[in-house]
Amino acid sequence: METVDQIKDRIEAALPGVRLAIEGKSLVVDRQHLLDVARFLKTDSELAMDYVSNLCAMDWLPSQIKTRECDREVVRNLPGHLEVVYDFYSTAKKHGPVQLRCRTEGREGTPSLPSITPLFRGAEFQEREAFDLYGIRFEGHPDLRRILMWDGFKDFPMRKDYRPPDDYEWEPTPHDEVLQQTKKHWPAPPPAPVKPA
Amino acid sequence: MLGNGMIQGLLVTARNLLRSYFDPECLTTIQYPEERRTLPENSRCFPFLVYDGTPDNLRCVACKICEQECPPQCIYIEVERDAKTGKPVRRPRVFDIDYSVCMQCQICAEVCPFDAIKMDQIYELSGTDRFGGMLMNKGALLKSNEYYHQMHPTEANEVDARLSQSKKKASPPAAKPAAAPITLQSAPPPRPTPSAPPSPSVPPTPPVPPKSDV
Amino acid sequence: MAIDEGLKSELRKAGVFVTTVEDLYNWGRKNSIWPLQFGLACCAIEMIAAACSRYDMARFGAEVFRPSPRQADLMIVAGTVTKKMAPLAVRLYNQMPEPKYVIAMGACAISGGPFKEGYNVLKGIDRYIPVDVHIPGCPPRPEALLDALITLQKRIEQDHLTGKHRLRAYDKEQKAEWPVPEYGEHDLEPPSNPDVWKPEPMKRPEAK
Amino acid sequence: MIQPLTMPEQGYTLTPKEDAIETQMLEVSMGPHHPSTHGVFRMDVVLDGEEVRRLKPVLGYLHRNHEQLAEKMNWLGSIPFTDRLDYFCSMTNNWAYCLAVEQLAGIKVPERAEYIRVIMAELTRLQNHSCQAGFLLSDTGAWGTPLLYAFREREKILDLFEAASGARMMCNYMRFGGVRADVDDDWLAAARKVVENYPCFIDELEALITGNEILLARTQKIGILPRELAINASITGPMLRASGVDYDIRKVDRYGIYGRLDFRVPLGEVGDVYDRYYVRILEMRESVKILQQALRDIPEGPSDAGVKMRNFKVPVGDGYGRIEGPKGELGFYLVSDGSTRPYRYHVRAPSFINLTILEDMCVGHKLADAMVILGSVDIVLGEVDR
Repeated sequence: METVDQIKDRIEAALPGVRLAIEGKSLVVDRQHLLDVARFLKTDSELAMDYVSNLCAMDWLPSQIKTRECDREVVRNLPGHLEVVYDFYSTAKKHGPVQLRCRTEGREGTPSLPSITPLFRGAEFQEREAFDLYGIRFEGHPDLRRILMWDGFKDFPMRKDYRPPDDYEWEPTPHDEVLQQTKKHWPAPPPAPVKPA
Repeated sequence: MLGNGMIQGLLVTARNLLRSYFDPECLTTIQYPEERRTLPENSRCFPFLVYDGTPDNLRCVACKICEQECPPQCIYIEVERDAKTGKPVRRPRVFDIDYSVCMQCQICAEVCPFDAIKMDQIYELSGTDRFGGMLMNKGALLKSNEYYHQMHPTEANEVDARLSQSKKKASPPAAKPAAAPITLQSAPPPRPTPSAPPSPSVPPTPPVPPKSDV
Repeated sequence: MAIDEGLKSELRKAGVFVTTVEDLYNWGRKNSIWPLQFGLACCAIEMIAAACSRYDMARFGAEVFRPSPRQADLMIVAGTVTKKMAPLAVRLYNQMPEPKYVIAMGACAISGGPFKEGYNVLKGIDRYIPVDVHIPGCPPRPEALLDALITLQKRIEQDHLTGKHRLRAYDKEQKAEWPVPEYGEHDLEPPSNPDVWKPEPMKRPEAK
Repeated sequence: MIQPLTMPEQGYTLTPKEDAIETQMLEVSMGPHHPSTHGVFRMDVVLDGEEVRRLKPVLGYLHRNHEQLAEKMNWLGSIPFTDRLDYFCSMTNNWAYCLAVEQLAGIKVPERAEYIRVIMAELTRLQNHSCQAGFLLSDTGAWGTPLLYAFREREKILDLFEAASGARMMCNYMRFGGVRADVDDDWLAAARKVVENYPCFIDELEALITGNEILLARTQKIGILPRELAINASITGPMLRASGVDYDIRKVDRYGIYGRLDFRVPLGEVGDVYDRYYVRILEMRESVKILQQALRDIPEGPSDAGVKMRNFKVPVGDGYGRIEGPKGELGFYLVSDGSTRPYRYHVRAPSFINLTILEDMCVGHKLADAMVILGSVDIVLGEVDR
């Protein structure tokens, strides 16, 4: 199979206006061109990436990167964002993977990304899972609902700043965070929960 | 012919039925409470603490490695402090394992550098007490090295050899003799039936009051 | 009403069997416990293994796994009860006819087990329904399930039809329905049923 | 004339059939407590008479936040949790995770460990496929016999697992760079005996069910999955191969020592339930072949690479490792920030993604067939919901 650089060059030649960046082994594509690039990977006779194996969402909190430039320490603030990683393989040519990354703008609310489900049915449930757990809205998804949690659930539990509800009344062997949570219930017995009307 | 396949299938079941009268291999059922399968030596259930000789002489030094590594975080350790000086002593004051959370993964036994925590083979632990009965304290967890030898003879002999070697290195004259592996090597005792030792329906004994002269 | 145990065994030696209605009733119930076919997770596979040929739960009269809660006496909560599943588990329990029993099989059913620190795992089914027998283990061996079944049979032997400690089924003052929790915005509402879930305050030996 | 009924909150529209008889659509919620949904799976089925018109899987009743727990835990601590993903196949789950970590950390696995891993993985495949045949048959109505036979054989394999790893189901056996405990010669002899006898059991199972006319009527031409759709919907494992796609990761990636072993990849022609069942039977025969080779050639040597498990750290980076599990492609996507715990830990679960096209396969069939089709997908809810 071609190297990442060759694939990048060919995509940029075939799709004018598309700019890709290489990070490690993966190609970073912007939101507007994700579908075009995915379609190219699928239809290109050389690559024939007909099978999206893995779709994984990630949460990056705002962070700082310290680098040294010209003997000065430069601190850059990276805004927080959500990221989706796609692993494409080819069942026809039996090669792969080509890894694509696509990032949302910010991580407040439910930021959006284009859905690749119209091209690859295999992404349907995986995108629903990413929506459910990370709150990424996939534009163009035929049936974007929560898949693992119930419909009335409000949080996005896999995000790094999620805090689970406090039900640590009986924790005989607590540690760290759980210990702090549990201590709130000790030694007094837990308050009686309010019954719904 | 229609029905041929079904007749074939019925022949298979008939053969199995008939064979069960002649072939003991076809009698797969274990008559459980009366008859028990001997567990393989490696088999594991729940962790316990090993002591050499007397229960005061336990191997655990309260280093808390197992507590950190335990994946479901079901171990809780507090270090013993000297009554006079208040300095930490190398033994646990509290050692609790919540059996209602333990996932029997053996990682605590694997990471313990002192061979102090090992896996038991008792599985008949069902009880009606949710809060007290499933929380094992130090007294309930302590079991002798001989018991460990009965359960995992090969592994226990390796452990004893390793421990006596490291003790020799540390302090050759003062080293205490290891628990008693030598006699067991010559004639291994019969495998224990995994029902005898204390069950949690009996209220766990209070932790042994540690001596301050360690 | 009760017969002296010594007299009973003397009579038995003489070839006379004496029993009470209560004993006969309990004897019948304990030897035909029909479990609900209610598998949740990993432990359910061990439950199936216990029902299959090597361990053969039929020897205890408990092989008739009923798919319908209306025909079941025993609910073996075999596996992790998630918050999404908990209301349904309570509803199934409510649908079972009295007298009914619950075995919490495995660490997850007792306390949430290894998964308890998660956002979607209920920390023990006993937050909503009363549990009779707990089996620790992850998963418990099939023998451990049989052992729990024997424990439950012993427990059933002790049941009373009359008196202060009579069965729930014969006690009109006891309620028959357990409140079913509802899906909330962040958690189940209510997070536990205080009639059933009564955790004791933790006590540790004090340092000298 | 009946108007189509739109149900926006459920996300579909009910359009009744243009028929002479006015029929009414019936929406049935099957599960999560249903004897043939293989766990706590639920499907909302819209029925026209007995015919399935829509089918929406509802998942999450066993969502145990495995991924979040693994991100709070150190690298070693996740291995026992992977056991509980697909609780039939703990060995292959261990392997997939260890493989992903080894790729990321650049650990070389010694020869003997690779052989042991292959032996364990193929034994897992044997017991998974035989149990799957049993469950499929109990879905078609043959409660008992095939399942009892399958579980009888499974116990023999579980005895092997218990002797090697200490536990029947949740083995927690593989480690980064090898396996936790070496197997001895007695164990290998016992494994050889089980493997020798296994073809007899497969023959027995086939005699019991493969030719059975009722089974043929219930499975042939039912739930056909076309080749193109199977690829497009990322179906993997025996299901994909039953649709005639020659894609087996053991052959494609040649991970472990699979490149050296001689085995064939069975393929289906039609892609119906029967093909899926029969591909699994043939795969068991190939697994026996692999096992015979591995048990014959297993070399002496160390069984692990001596990686220190405590405070194990992985260099910064990310990687995707995958193996051919009994249910399909099991992959782990891991992101490391150089610390003792993964920053992101994602499981690509085969049963979860194989469920995507359940509706496509079931629409137009009878409700009873839908259960059989679900059985042929071979899902395990621990892996679907994670």
